[in-house]
Amino acid sequence: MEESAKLGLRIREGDCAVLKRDEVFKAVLVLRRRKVIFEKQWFYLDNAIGHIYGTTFEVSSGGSLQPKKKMEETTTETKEAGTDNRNIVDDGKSQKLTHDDIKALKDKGIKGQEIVQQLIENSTTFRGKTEFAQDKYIKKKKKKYEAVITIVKPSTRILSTMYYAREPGKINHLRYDTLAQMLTLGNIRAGNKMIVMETCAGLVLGAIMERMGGYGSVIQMYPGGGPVRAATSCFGFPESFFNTLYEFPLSKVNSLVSGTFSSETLPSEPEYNVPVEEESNGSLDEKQTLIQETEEESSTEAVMESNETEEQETMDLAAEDTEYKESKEKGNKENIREKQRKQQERRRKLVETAALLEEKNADGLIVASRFHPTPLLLSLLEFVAPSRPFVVYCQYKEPLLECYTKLREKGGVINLKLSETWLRNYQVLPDRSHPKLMMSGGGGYILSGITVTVEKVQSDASSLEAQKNEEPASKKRKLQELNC
Amino acid sequence: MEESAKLGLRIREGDCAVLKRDEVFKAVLVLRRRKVIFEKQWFYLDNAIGHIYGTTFEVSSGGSLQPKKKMEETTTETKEAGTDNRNIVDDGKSQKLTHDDIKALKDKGIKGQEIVQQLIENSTTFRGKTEFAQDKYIKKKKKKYEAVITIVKPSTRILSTMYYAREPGKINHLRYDTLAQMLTLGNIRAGNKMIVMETCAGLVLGAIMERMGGYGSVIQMYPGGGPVRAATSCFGFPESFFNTLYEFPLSKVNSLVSGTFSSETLPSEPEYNVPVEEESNGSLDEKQTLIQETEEESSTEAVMESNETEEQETMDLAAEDTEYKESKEKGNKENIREKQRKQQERRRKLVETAALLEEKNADGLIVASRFHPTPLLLSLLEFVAPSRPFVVYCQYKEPLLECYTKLREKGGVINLKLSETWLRNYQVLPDRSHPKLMMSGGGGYILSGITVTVEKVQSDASSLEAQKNEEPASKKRKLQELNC
Amino acid sequence: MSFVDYADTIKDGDTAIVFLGHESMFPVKVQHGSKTQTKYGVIRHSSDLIGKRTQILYSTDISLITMMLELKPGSIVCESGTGSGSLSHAIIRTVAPTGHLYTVEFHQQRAEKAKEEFQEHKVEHLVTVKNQDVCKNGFGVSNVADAVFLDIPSPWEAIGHAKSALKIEGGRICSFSPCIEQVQRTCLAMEEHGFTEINTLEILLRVYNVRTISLQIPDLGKAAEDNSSTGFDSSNQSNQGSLYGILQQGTAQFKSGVPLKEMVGHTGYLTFATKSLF
Amino acid sequence: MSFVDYADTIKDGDTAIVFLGHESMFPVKVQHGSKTQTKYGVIRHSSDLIGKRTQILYSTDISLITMMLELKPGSIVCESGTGSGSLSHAIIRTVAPTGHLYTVEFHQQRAEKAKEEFQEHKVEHLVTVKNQDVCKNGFGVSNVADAVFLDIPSPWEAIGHAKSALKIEGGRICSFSPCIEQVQRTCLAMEEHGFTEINTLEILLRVYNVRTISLQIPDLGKAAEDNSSTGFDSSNQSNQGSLYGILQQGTAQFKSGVPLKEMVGHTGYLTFATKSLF
Repeated sequence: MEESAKLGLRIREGDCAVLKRDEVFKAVLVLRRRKVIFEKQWFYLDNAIGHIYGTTFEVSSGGSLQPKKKMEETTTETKEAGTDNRNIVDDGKSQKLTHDDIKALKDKGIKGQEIVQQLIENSTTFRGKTEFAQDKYIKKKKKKYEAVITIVKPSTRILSTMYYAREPGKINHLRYDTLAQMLTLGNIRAGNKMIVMETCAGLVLGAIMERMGGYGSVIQMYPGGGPVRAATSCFGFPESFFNTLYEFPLSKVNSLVSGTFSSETLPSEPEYNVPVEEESNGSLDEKQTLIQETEEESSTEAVMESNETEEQETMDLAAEDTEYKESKEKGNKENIREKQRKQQERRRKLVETAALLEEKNADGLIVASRFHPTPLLLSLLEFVAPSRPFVVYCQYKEPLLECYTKLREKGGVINLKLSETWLRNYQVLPDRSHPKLMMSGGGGYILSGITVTVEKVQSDASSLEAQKNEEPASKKRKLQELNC
Repeated sequence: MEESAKLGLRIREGDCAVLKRDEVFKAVLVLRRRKVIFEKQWFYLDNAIGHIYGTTFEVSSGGSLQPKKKMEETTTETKEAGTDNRNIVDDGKSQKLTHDDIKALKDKGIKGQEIVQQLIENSTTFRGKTEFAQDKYIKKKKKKYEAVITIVKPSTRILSTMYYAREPGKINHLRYDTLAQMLTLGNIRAGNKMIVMETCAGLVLGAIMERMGGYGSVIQMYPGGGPVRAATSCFGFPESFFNTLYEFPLSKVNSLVSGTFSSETLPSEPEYNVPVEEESNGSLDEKQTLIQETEEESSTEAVMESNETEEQETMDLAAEDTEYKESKEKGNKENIREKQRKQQERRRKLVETAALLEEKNADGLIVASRFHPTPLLLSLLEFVAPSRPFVVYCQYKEPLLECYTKLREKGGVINLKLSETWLRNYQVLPDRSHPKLMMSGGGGYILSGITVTVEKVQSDASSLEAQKNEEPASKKRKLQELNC
Repeated sequence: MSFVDYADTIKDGDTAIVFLGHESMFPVKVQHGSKTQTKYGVIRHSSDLIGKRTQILYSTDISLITMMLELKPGSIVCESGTGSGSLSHAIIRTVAPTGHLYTVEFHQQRAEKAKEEFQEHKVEHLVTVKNQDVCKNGFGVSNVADAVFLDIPSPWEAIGHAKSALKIEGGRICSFSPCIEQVQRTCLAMEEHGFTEINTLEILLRVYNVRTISLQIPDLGKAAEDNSSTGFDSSNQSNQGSLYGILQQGTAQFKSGVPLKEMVGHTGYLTFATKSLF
Repeated sequence: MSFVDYADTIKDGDTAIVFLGHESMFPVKVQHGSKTQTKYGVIRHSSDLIGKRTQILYSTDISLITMMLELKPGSIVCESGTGSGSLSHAIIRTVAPTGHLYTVEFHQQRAEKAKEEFQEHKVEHLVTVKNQDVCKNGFGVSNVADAVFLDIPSPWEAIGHAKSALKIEGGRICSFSPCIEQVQRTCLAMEEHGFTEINTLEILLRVYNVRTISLQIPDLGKAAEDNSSTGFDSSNQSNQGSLYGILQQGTAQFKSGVPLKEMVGHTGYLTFATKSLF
């Protein structure tokens, strides 16, 4: 095994790591002597440093983490189970311990496991419950009082699940299985030259970069002042991955297509008033802000017993506005020569990126943004080679209907397909298996297709032909039937 | 038990009955000496008359039906099963019996059960198959060669399942579970005064009438020359049910709403050029045509072994065009006096129906048509009392989005809800349970709501208020999040 | 006012539903002198909503159960358990005025609560409540039912009783179970007892919010001198017969049916079967 | 041309996909002198399509499997059974150029066919095919895999072998089974072997046809002299900012995403789990 690969296995200071408890995730920056709050528990990550990713820790008093030994399944005393719930009358008084009692136990430093045991002993109805109900009760209480967290290494799987659960608005409600479809439909793999236009906090970009493994190149199209890569920086990619990452402003697309693009006009244009430092590629400067919000959270509720529905804390990362402001301030502090050097570097890379696009030989196009997809598709497909896939995500179905229609009209694409996926989670337990009681109502819609060469001379005729022919006879018959 | 109820249990000549084989249904008129073709079998129903609905019959030679004795589960010899499919090489030559051999067996009058036994004995791979594979093989062959049919009494369950499977175009692709939702959302029950506008061959009307059990009244709105009730006539309702069934032409709705309706202008109008006999309420005249198509079907294929995918035969009933022509011819033969009497009777009932609508106190409105739902809803809701449900079905979602918007603008409705249902069928077998491999892609969309009184003086202001208020704070926040 | 009729006006002692806002509704027992006037107007008694008050999402299943059991006025139905009575009320409404419901509830408190409610809602003549264990003692009636509905933890233990409650000439049965293992045992029991047409279904409701959505048209800049053949900009889009009603200032606005973020993913499996004469 | 690269032009011996019409596509081995020119233009080699040729609908599952197993360039993967090789090809494409696939197929004929295909598609350096029973003999490698995928009739018998094939520090596993009983046993076996994050999923693809639909505006007649406040007729509808682009002669036309009449309702359950260090 390579040394570098081995190193990536261990939690290091400065890493972006993901905390996990049951099915709840939260991304944090690993720093010493920084209080982290997660699922109403507060603790320090100091002790986690040096352990292997995937390790489960227990929070002990004073907020220090201790690696948890392999599941000694706590068999909480011999269970005496009732046979059914016929005699259980719920009067809301079955638990003799009060909230204050429980708080006192916690303050004494009693471990979660023991608190659960005490709760069982002080329940007047526990013995009358069926074995199943007893199990359920123990699991529920354990979850509440046992302070166990796992630290995992970020990946597309983990980050996309986390974002969808915690901050769906930041990723245009792109569900993780929909992202999975996009990666496969877009045939993302090592060696590709991909064009990406996303406003999903950089999550889609990160997923593509992970799947390309540092081989090939990615051109990120961005609106406004610069690309957003808050989520990209969480993946913990090696710096080398960013050498093949390019960016190009959307506002220059039309001029590039029409052949009037010039990098010389660039610095004077209004969209470049924002400081160039903004486009930091997942450097530590940007990460520094990741956990800044945590300390503002109240830590007292972590030990309270309450019946409220659990609220998700705001995620620590992807606080783009704050990042922006901070780097702006810093920008002002930096000297002007450094600024000029960076602007020149930026212009050089812009020209390089424009040249990459002008080759019109990209291996695919991925769009997942808050913008209307039609103009994006019609323009950006110009830069894609023939016989390559493209995939557009949209949270709503209606814009993709229009996009489909316009692409058909324009021609040069085949195999257009509009779809969505249904995702169902299951509870699989002996004698109690069923789909989970709640499911996602929708994960967004995907329009995908493949580019083809349309030879200029016959382009109009053939695209019309194509339109006609892509509706097979059987379909036509059905349509008539429907409208009769 | 009442005598009349008992009578309904037996298959009688002239009944509309439903043939059933596995999950395939077909409605037929029970007549003596009439050849019926179903699932590639031909037979006569003569022997079925007098038996109780739900009886299973076997087709014996000459096409006569014999009641089948209680499942003597044919254990086709002691099975010798292989353990896995490692040694099975499929070369397409595993069956030694040829198609001609099998045809010869059938011609000799050998029963299906015996043919299956012979197929097993002549299969070179059967013994090597796993027990599961053997079961599957036997079931498949049994289905093919055992000529067993059940005759069941029509009901909403059976007719809606049958229409959806065989003639979805005739019922605007209204899936049976969607119909079930409509009946519940519309609170259909005995004693209601319902308004129905459907172009589903009368299936929705029939479902409503079944659920009302002859109590209350139904007003059917119809486009064109007269109401279509081909499916309604299949339910086998007693004549008394039709005494409380009314019909009213859509083309008179605006004049009724505006108070300028007059029945006097009626007979001279163009849409009444069609003969009045057309509106026969499920009489035998109409039913007579139910099975006319069957005899044109080729009966030879019933005994052929082939690998083609099975094609569904066209359903016998609901041949509206034919009915129409036939009754027209008959109409010409009838004497003029009878025609005039019927026209007078028709006008009397039209005035009566107009009066019923003008009371504006209907207990609900059901719409399921091929027309755009918006104008129908906006007009027909005028005739519904406040605090009553309405339900609109549409095969497409988009028109219901518009309908929703217009209803909100107009006001006078609350609890508007746009929905669809997903229906999944399961295979439940020991160790082999899973959802069925194919499912319906969509069963159509429903918009439902409840009428309310809007007091005239404040109507405009309050409906605007309602619009504002029906978007709660939490929703607004979400919307902002989405579009940011 | 009975739960099986409509009335034009709210009367003293009626239960009425008050709607406030989009998803908020609650039943109110009308007292003389009180008002249920809201700013939208008077909401009158709509009895179909009351039946759903405890399990509002269950109505999707109730719809399918009612149709697949072929319930209609005059049907005789056996049910166990009564539970919150939400299905009982739906059944009673459907089989009225000439049918009857026999409902068996194992839990004494619930059985009594249900009985009280049926009286309060003036439908007691249409229903018989029994407090017993259906798996041991059955429904207390034989050969009278057109349909049987089971919503109990071990439905397979009640299939025999269900069969004998059904009419001699046959009828329909439905068992509702959340877990697939219950379904597996129940299907086996149904087959052993000679039921046919055994069919397991699941139905899910997908609700759409109707929303007006605005999507920004991206700024792709100017094509400068040369307007290429591929040029697509927001200014000429509006002339092309776009799908959208309103297109203003770089924004496309449209109506969308947006699925809810979360929906009920499972209530239970519905297993239907037929008891045949033979 | 290898199945893991793109090329600009079709070369002799390449496998190309020819699309004809909406849902029709087929692979063609390109012979010198033949043409793959269609009236829509030349379709060049798009290797992602070839992987799907035997089980085109399986790609929805493949997508989820690939992401949930965290596959990427450099991953070491174990798979059984190889079957038609559709997943194998997808895995190879993803883990190339530095990863490797160990695939075990029980059926001799199939194992040989797969080996031939990998050679033909020039990816044999990325894959090792073994013809053995994974439940008895495992994958033939220990502590090397980042991920294991099982698509066999008795996955629970292979969980132990899967565990020992995975790296010491951990990895991911996925088992694909059509029947819930297989899932139940597999989940138990995973738990017994100390796997965590055990999670069973199902993913279904719903495809929409984009169609132009015309709905007739019903003829509700004339309101005669008096035009009442509720009057809605087709003539003034078009002025009201309707959703529809075209409204002509009593017909409303609109684009609709129409679900297919039938869709794949089940392929299999996907059970994922993590092997942890401890």
